[in-house]
Amino acid sequence: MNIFLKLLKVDRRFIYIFIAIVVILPLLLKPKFPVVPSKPVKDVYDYIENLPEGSNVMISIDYDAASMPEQQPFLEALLRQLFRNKLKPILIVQWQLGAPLGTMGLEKIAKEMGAVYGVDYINLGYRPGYVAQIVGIGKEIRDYFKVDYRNVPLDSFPMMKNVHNYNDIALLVGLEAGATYLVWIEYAGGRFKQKIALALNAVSAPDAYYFYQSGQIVGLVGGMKGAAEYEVLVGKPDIAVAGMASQSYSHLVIILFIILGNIAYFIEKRTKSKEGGK
Amino acid sequence: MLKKILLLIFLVFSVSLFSQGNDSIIFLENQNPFLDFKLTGSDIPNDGGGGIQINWCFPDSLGNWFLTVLRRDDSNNIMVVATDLLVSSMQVRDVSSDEEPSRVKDNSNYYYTGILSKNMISEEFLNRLISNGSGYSKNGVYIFGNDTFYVTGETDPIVSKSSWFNLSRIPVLVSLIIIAFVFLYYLNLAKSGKDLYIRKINGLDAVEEAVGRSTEMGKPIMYILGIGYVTDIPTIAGLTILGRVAKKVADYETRILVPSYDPVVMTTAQEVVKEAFTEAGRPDLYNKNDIMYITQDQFGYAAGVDGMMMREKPGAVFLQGLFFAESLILAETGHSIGAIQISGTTETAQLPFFVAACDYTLIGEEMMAASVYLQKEPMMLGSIAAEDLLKVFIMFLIITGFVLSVLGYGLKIEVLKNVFDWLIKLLQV
Amino acid sequence: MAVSTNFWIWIAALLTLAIYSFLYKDNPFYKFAEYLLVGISIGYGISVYWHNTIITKVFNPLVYDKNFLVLIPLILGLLMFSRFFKNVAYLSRIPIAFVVGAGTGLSVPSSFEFLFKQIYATMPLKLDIGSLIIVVGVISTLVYFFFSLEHKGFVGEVSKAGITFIMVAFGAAFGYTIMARVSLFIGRIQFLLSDWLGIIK
Amino acid sequence: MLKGKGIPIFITFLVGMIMIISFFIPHKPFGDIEKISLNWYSIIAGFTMLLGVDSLIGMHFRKVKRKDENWFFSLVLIFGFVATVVVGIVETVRFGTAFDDKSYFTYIYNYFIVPLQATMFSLLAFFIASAAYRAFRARNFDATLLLITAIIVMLGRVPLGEQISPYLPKFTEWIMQVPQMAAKRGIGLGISLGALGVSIRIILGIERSYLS
Repeated sequence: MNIFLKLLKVDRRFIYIFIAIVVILPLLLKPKFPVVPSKPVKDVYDYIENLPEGSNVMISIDYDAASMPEQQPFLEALLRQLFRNKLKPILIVQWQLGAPLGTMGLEKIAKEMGAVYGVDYINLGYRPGYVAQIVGIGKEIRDYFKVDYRNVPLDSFPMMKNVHNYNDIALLVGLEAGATYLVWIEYAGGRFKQKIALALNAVSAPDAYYFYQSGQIVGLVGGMKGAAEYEVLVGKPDIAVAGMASQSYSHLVIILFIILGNIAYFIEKRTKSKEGGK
Repeated sequence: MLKKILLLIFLVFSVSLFSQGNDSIIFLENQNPFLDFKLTGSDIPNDGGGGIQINWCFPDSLGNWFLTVLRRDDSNNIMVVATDLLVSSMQVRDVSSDEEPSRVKDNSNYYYTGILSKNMISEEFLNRLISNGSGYSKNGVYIFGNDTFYVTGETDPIVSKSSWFNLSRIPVLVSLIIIAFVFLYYLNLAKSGKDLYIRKINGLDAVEEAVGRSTEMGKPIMYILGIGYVTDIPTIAGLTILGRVAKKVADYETRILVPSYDPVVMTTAQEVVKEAFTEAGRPDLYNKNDIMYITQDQFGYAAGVDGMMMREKPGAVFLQGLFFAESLILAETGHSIGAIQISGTTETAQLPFFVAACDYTLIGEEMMAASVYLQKEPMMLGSIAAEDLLKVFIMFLIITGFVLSVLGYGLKIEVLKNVFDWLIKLLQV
Repeated sequence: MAVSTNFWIWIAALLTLAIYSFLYKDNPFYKFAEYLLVGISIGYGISVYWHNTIITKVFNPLVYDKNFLVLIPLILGLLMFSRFFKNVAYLSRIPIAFVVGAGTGLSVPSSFEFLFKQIYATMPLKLDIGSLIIVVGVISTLVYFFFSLEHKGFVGEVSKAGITFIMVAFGAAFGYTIMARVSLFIGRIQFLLSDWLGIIK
Repeated sequence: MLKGKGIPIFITFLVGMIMIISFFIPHKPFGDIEKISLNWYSIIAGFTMLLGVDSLIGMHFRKVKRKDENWFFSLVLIFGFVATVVVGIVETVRFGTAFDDKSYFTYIYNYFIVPLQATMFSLLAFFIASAAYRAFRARNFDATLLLITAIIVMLGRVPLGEQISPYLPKFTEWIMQVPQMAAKRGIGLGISLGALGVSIRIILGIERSYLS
């Protein structure tokens, strides 16, 4: 029997194994995979590159575990860039369930880059009531964050001495799984002229593109693809690039199977019509 | 005007010199340079009451200023409606909500006052102003600490009312009446015995074959209603098809399994199957336990139904109802056990997966028309003909819109442009 | 990083593997995970229902707010139990009739709103080739859904064009979704390799 | 008289009409009817859930008792159910609400239900591949078009596509925005008309199989 005809009746499990391999292997091996940064992502990167040393960058964790594959890689790449450029991240959380994720990423990269807590970075944790909070930081951050995530007073940290409101924050980066970013844009951006960059889940990124075009945000990182682009810009391709490799290869595998299936289909059709001719 | 402002600046300056470290409020009457800035209020139209909207116009120079809105009622209770609105936002609503059901009472008078400020308002100032009782509302300039606040005059009394008819929904009412007449006309036509045609629907002719083949193989039929509730139309449509399928099942004396997601759907499905079996003259074959509850958890349901398919190995699987992401999990498993699959849903996002994994798929409206097709009762056929007439009307509307747009905007014929704009406005419900 | 020592992570990881074993074939591990998920989720559902419905929607309004209106659904709900008694079993049709009436009644105006929205969105607000294609596509798709006319001649041709549009749409939507589904699998693999086994950082 | 279908059909008619009318009348009590009726549905469904539990647990209880095939797994199911309910009650007593962060009930949710759900969901990565392989055959013109569109969109969605041609992602977007949208709208219009048809047939009592 023709090999292609065998393929026509290929066991579905054969396809499953292929999919599993092309997804898992890149995640394990993290191969070099060509990812070309797009303009909205590069804008975020360049804006941060041009910040003067010692500037404060506020990072808002507005996602939870469900969006971890999309957001966590960007958080890590961003923190690498910040620490490398001696910029000071201030982490706050608007989605309660995201708090452990933010802390995890921050501690991991700080350790890797040798940053010191309270001097080079700080983690303020979660506070309820995000609209009031986002407006309130325009006045005085201590109204909402008197203490950090472990209840240590803010004023005991050297880096927070001169931080009071948006005027002391060079850039706000929102990592967004929902619509919290609209509040950041409306209040922090609209009212207090805070510069904002956003990282959004792939599904909501197209909605926010409008704000990028109108200049209300400096840049936009969309989904795992955006995170992969950022990893390339920062110069340390990591899990998102690997994920994009997984995505690309799995798409390719599916396409290959479709093509093989069709070849088999046509061969079968021809054999059948020949047989019919006899 | 300029003089006034200069005077004001001087006053503010001198006063602020004196008031250093002294937190008393200084009030300057009739010195307000923003006398033109006024709040206007009105009842929110077309609502069930408990809502007032407050609007204002502003000169460009005030765009970045803040506005705080206060409210007074007839018994001089003062309430803060909103603090630190951007003046450029132009509107705020004072409404009752689930948290505060009696915030705005219908048929009582409310008076609104605005406070303009360059910086955000200080809470202490606000508290003092409110504790000042009705005196707060004097139109003028207040200086507190280093900040200056401009208080506008009070609005006239504004009353919130509950409407008896939602005027914005008139287009819907009109079309509802027209459609009702179209339906009634066709139903009458059907009653008078006119023959009505229904086109072939692929997949529904296969119902007989699927049930028959399944019986031959000695396998049961599985009917999956998806994860909708009885209030969802696709689920109701799925239940009506279930009635017809169950009757065939009874004719062939085989079993039908209906794993359910919602308990009300389960009980309704039990009724439907029981009645279908009775109608077919085989109430003895009906087994209540074949129509069972699984769980009201999307993927728990998918896991349970998948497992049941693997073990019961039905010869035919019907997927008719409301499906979300679990659609393909179920359809692929059904395919892997070699069952004939007839699917149908109104979820457009899931249709591609059904088309790929099932033998026959009823697309959207086909599924809703399926029970009519299977029954072919005149009254039901009448309703299908009415639906078709409405389709013609919709096509006509779309083509008209397109032509108007080409002539009005493309060829710049003013009249048609206006007609097009009017049409667009009408459609925005 | 090393293999997790957290008991709960191990449970989550083993259950994850048990579900994946279904891809090979039905087996005792999958059965275990499946039955467990169904059992736990229904137990969870009952608890949520107790909290959200019995307490919040029935007990509190009845006892604190003296809102006796909730007695109506309460009675309707109890009528469902008439099924246990043969001679009054027909009473369970009343709550079903009520629920179906509410569902269909609510769907009439919402269908209208949807109808208006769809027509509005089809109106060519800007004139380009895309708008024309959309108008042609919408109309031919609608023709495909004509039931009371035989699909032959002109109607047949247009309805064939409609089917073509539908097929293109299905192909596009299918291809578009693959990425999201692969992401889900990547998420699970990340959990297994990093949270559980600690192989990738 | 109660035994016939007359009364239920009348109830359906009445309730359906009230729902339609209340859409146009914001005034109390009509304005709140939609909210109230959804609230009522959840109460009725809540009670009916006991019927569901009776159906499910009863079936598995019988299986265990008869030592049917897979009876052990039925036992697992019953155990899972009972354990979750018991933990729920115990933790409610302990924390005031079972949904407390530190409650074992939350643990059950986070470490049993969530991973099981997420994994079931992720099976789609495999199923979507096998369905595509099997179904996408160039049998005729339409099937070929479906197949080609799917492949273009698949390529356009990943970085690979951008390397083949920078126009590929743009073309993908165009397909989604124009022809895809057109068919989706057409289907959507049909669905709303169909839903109207079903609703009117039921409210007028022409379709009564749900009551059968």
